[in-house]
Amino acid sequence: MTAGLDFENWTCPVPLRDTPTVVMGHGGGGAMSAELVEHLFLPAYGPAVQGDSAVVPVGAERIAFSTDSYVVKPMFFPGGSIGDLAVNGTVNDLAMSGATPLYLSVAFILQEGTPLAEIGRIAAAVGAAARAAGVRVVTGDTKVVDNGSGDGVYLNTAGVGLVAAGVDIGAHRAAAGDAVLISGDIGVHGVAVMSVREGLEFDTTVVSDSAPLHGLVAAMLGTGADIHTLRDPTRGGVAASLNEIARAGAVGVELAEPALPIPAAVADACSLLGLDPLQVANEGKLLAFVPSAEADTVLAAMRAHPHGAGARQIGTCVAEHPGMVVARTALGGTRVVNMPIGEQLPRIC
Amino acid sequence: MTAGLDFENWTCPVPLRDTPTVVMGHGGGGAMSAELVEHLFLPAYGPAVQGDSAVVPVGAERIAFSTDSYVVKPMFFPGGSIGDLAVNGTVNDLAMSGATPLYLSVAFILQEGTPLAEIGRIAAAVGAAARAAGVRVVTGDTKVVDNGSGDGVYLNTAGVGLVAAGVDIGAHRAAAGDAVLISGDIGVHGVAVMSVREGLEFDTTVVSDSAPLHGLVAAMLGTGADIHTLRDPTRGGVAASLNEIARAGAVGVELAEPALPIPAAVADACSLLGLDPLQVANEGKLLAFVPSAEADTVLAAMRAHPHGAGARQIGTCVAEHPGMVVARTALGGTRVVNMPIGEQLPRIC
Amino acid sequence: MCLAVPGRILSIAEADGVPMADVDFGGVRKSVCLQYVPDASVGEYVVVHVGFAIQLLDERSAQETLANFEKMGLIEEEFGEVPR
Amino acid sequence: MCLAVPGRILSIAEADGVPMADVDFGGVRKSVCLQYVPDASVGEYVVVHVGFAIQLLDERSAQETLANFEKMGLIEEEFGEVPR
Amino acid sequence: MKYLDEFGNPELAHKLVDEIHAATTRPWAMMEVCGGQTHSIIRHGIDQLLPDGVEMIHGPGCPVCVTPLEIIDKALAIAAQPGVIFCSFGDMLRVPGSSQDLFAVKSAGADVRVVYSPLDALTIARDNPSRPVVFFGIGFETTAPANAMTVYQARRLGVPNFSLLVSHVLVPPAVAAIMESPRCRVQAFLAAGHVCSVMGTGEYPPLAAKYRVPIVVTGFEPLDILEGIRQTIVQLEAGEHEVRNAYPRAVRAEGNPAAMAMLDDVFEVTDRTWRGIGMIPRSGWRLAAKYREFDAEERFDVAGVRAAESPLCRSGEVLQGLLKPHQCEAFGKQCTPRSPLGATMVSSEGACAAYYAYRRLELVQL
Amino acid sequence: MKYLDEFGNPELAHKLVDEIHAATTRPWAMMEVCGGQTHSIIRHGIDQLLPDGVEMIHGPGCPVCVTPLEIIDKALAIAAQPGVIFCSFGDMLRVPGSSQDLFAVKSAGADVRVVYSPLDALTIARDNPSRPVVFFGIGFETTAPANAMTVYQARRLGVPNFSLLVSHVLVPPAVAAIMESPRCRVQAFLAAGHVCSVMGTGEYPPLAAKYRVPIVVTGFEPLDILEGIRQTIVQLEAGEHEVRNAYPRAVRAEGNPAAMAMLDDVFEVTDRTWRGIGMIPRSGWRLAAKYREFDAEERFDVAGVRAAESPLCRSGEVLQGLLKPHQCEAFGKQCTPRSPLGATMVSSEGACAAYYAYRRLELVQL
Ligand code: SF4
Ligand code: SF4
Ligand SMILES: [Mg+2]
Ligand SMILES: [Mg+2]
Ligand SMILES: [Mg+2]
Ligand SMILES: [Mg+2]
Ligand SMILES: [Mg+2]
Ligand SMILES: [Mg+2]
Ligand SMILES: [Mg+2]
Ligand SMILES: [Mg+2]
Ligand SMILES: [Mg+2]
Ligand SMILES: [Mg+2]
Repeated sequence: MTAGLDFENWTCPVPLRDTPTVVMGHGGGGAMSAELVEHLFLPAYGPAVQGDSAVVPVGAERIAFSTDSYVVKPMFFPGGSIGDLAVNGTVNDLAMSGATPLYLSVAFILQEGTPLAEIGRIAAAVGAAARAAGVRVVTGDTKVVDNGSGDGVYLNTAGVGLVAAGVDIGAHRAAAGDAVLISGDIGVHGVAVMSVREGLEFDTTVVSDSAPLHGLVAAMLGTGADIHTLRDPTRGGVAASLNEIARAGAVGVELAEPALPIPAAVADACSLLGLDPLQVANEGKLLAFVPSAEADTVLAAMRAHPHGAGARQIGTCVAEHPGMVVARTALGGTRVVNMPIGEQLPRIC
Repeated sequence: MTAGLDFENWTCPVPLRDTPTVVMGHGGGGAMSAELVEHLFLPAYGPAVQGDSAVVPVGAERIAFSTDSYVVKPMFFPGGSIGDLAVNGTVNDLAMSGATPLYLSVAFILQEGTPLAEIGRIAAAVGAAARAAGVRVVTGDTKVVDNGSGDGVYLNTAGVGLVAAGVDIGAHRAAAGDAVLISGDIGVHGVAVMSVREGLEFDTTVVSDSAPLHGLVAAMLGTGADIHTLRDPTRGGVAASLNEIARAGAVGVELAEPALPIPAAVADACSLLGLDPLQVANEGKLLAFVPSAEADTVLAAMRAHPHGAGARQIGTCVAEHPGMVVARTALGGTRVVNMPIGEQLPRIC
Repeated sequence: MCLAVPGRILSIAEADGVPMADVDFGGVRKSVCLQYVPDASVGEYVVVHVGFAIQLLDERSAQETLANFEKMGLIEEEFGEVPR
Repeated sequence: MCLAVPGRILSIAEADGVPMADVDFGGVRKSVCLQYVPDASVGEYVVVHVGFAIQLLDERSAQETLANFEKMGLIEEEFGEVPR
Repeated sequence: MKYLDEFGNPELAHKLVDEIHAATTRPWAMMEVCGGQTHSIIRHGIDQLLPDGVEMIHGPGCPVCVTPLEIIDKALAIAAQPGVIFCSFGDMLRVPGSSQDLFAVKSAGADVRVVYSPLDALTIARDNPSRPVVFFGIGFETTAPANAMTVYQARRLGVPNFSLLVSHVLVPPAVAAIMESPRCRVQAFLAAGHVCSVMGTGEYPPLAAKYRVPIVVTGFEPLDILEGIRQTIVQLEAGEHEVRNAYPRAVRAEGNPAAMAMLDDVFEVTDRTWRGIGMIPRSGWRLAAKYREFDAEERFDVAGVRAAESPLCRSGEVLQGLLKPHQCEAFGKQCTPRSPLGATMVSSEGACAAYYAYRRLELVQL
Repeated sequence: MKYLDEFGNPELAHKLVDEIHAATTRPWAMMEVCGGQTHSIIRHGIDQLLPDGVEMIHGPGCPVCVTPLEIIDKALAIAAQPGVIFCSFGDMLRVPGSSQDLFAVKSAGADVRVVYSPLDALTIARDNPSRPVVFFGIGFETTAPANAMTVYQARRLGVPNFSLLVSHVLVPPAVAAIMESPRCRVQAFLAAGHVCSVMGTGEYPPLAAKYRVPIVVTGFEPLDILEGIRQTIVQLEAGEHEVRNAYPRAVRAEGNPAAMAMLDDVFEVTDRTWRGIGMIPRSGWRLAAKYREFDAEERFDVAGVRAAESPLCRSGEVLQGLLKPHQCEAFGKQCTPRSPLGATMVSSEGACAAYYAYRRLELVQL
């Protein structure tokens, strides 16, 4: 009846065997999330495009198509809200395919008891972010679910963008010799959200970096450089994105730790909570893999754009240790930058 | 800062004033849902296409773009699962614009504690339904949320379809003189789900009618008839869809109650629970508004298709009482078929 | 008030010291408490409200009522007057 | 174990009979219990673990330690031997 | 459904309508007591088929409608308590109390569950022994046996966490109260068939005699209602005021003795306030002393809950047949099914809601 | 962060590394007791900079790692009870008990909350007076004052719904136990700086003397660790076995008298089982009689919970420095941070996890 899976004698694929039920880590954007996709969803759907957005033909055109759900709590945080994230997140996933984002769908799942005023604020944030990004919200949906985990809103956006002829960007194109660039500071969004998370509250000057990045991508493409790979390092942070690219591209990545642009406030928050800034989420940053020879040209274009002012090279793509990300520490040692496993937890001891 | 809404002195638009927080009725697909869209979402997003899917240009082509979230509990019910619904629902929303559905995104929001085996069954259902409908799942997302209202899965699909040149279908085209057609039995899906809903359980032979309808639509378009309006009467049932069309098209609708194809088992379940079959959800049926002169041609094409075997005319579109749906009862009286308000509740007394 | 519908008893079994029946309402079956119709037996019809049979349905009376309605027009046509 | 970081006391106030401080950790501020450093005053640094100051940070000692490290190379260069 | 669908036959209905027309020579005003009958009349457009001047007055026959505001407020207070599982029939969920309804309490986190039968609430109580489970036991004589049995079982099986919030009301005292009203226009009653399935017809002859009104026990399907009307008009035209049973397939003169015995054991008669009408002496049931430990009002501290009704709402007059719903100033304006002001707009069977739902076409065209 | 970042200065680090190389003439094996130091060593690649033959043995210094399986199982049992709010430091959530972890219990519906400080748990208890709130009080001497203060406040402020599941362990008895092991290879100790911030250094001279090992109180930043290593090697090379304080900015010889007084009031010494090591006499704290009413083990009926550890896991030997993590057969196979078999794979500071996380590159290239 369904694709050769035997539900009478269901056994999870090996990497999922550890836990027979969903735990928070499955949504952390790290190894557990990836394994769920690889071992459960992809076999069920059949051949599917990987990555954050798909580039597919529609008639005579090629479109990028992407979706993401947003379940962030709290829904409002320093520098933004779930509404901004939902727009910028999908705009960015489209941009990472080199597409010009055009249309968004917005689907709300509301928990009963949520004040309508909050939903109004979120909807207004969605509208404002869409206008700022120059995309149109053209379709939507609303559902209500029982009050359980308290009031709140889950938001899904899907987006459609147009991919210009000749543009070909993807993790498979990452190649040894590529320079690994980042558009700015690391870990900003994640620290901003953590600062208002129940049980961890702290004061910080850090505010979310949520921003639409397709303008920056257009500027980078405008240089004519052969950009191989783009990725916005959201959930799971730079560590997760680089590990994904290393695996998909069958390349090694070598980071220079002293080159990582980690703002003092992010570093301090991570020191206090025992977190690794490389695993902290970003919402307005991108990673780019470009041939070394073109790195300076691309970096110059990035720095000339408001969302790329802090752009710099943080590493290189190597033929050694394919699928693995290694950081050279300030002291001259090396360490493996692992794929995060699940949820990021404050480490106290 | 945001679109002229003043959040300091937030007051809900009048029709929402009744309740300052979300209640289940806001998700019922009736008047409360519609008012939330009209008074809260649309003002925030700016000019937006209404209806279940948007038809928009992408380069040289026109696409239909649609989204829906699925929160049905229980997730498995006689005749299907949330996975089938999520595929067929979006496929149908695209089809109701006259589009050929091509691609789907699938986003899971998992509640922690959900057995992975269940998610596997749902994913397999998604894959099977997509294959059956001839659409490809090309992108997806997974999030996990705290265990609150018990385990479960929320599913969002968005879809993209290609609209052929010359096709123009929409509620605004409904016109006096149109025949109102339905593709088959009313109320089947809703009764099937209700039969396994906690607190209401009953045995019934009714199974969900969930099915992809774009093949049926293609057959209807193939007649060359000028199809004005198509709608799949899901949440809120035939009553909600006809009221929406009557309002959007500024026409009246007159139903002939004895012509309504309500299966005995649906009628009996509704009698037992005190429900109106016209408000019960369908998942594999469509309503069509076509010029009376072409009704027989279209009906013949529908009946020749497996998903339209039970097609029949159930009413006509009139110039009187615009925005209102009226049924002529078997006894010869009339009654107004109202837009459902919120949740359908079993009536006991 | 008091939405009550007729259903046919398919089977009877005791649960927690109370007679419970599987009752067929055409397209629907539900479990119904027979505490108040202790003489009801399988095959008979009961009038059911919120899960309780509140009365045995008198089938003969039902048929008579319908037959009376059928006759009405006839008598009227034949005799041109309304019976009581 | 025992992730503890140095922070500077910005202000002190009593809550529930306990001295609590607003402590600045560079980019981060958090409320910290001063029960165990009763002599700490505003402007001083404390070593904080799970919301408690477990010790006053001795700034002079910190600077001396760093200064010793700085000197090390120099001494080595100058005298060619490792001091203890 | 057998023995249901046949009683909606349009051909037979037209025969009955013809009979009614033939029998009618003058205007008559009769009240259908039961909200289920009101629903059916409007749903099928039956009143549109009656002779001009034959008026159906919609009585206080929806228990959802007449449940007093104060009891609703008590229900809301109990449901809001942490840990409580509050079970109810579905249509009670949107009955407004003084400031909110059960939907709103649920949306704020309360565990409010719709059940089909009170026995389902007892099952929930047995499945959740550490949590108080309350069933909202409203209804007329038809529903009371189900609630009585549930309390009886709770005691017999030892389910100490179960309790009942009781607000039962009785039809005959309401009929008497209506007839006692100085402005009363009601000339005859269609008595509620399913109430009589339980209680029999014995309470009606004294009322028919005292107020000189024909009373016809009537069912709920179109043919049943038309036959009830027909028999009523025949009596009215003849100047009679008898009690007749037009619903013999479900009603026996003696009612249901087993149910009546249970009611006698579990309940005792009490004064009850009817929403929109006021206090009617000895018009309700409460738990008998023997079962008082299962009384949710005793178990939860809600004695202090007091409530007063909206001054705009004229549902009392509507319920008494003194006013048609659309004659109320608030009808369709401040008061709609979305945001009901009064009890009769609350239930889909309430007279005001039924008018709003099925007659809006006529009203806008007036 | 001031007084933190400076102690990571690469230039100064290289000076210290040079000093270490200059001072080293022979192989030495020293143990850093503290998991935080293990983390820092691997995180910064410090051991890669040391002279060949200078070996860092990772000690039993992660309280998450050494918390006995039985206590974890008790935590899981308590957290699973309806109504309980179970509060914990974040990294305890994925410590596996016999069959699951707190994440799994939470996913099954338990209310498990991550807090930054035990005082946050007390606040939660005061905000939820009708629910039992339990804090999982693990840790060494560094953490114990925080937990002690929380219980003290619970008693003082009257928060009867708060309780503490206590599993405190003490460093000096563990050092002694390691040295008593017949296969012990440890020649020196870096003592845990923050433990000494609380307890001072007074307990170490007898140990240094008895086992003839240098003990250097060491901080956590790269320079601190290198300085600790340097001072240790200098002593080893000189044949000395003194206690030295290489972390004077945070450690005073007398420790923290206010904290020690509170510990004395709230806790009393008890035998404790260390996960992967076994029972060490008088190596832990439990609540003193005066505070026993706040003991979660007393309040919840978990006395019957018993647990045995995985036979595959050799974390005992790892913790004692008898085995490197990757020498364990299960390392990276049956046992990974995703699905840890033993305590040392659980915490990101556990020796096995630290090896897995930061050294996988070298290992795959071996
Ligand atoms: S319309 Fe509303 S306000 Fe008026 S009588 Fe009816 S329920 Fe009351
Ligand atoms: S690798 Fe795993 S099994 Fe082996 S000693 Fe370490 S924790 Fe135990
Ligand atoms: Mg995406
Ligand atoms: Mg994304
Ligand atoms: Mg992305
Ligand atoms: Mg929708
Ligand atoms: Mg490659
Ligand atoms: Mg849609
Ligand atoms: Mg839809
Ligand atoms: Mg649709
Ligand atoms: Mg995603
Ligand atoms: Mg029109």
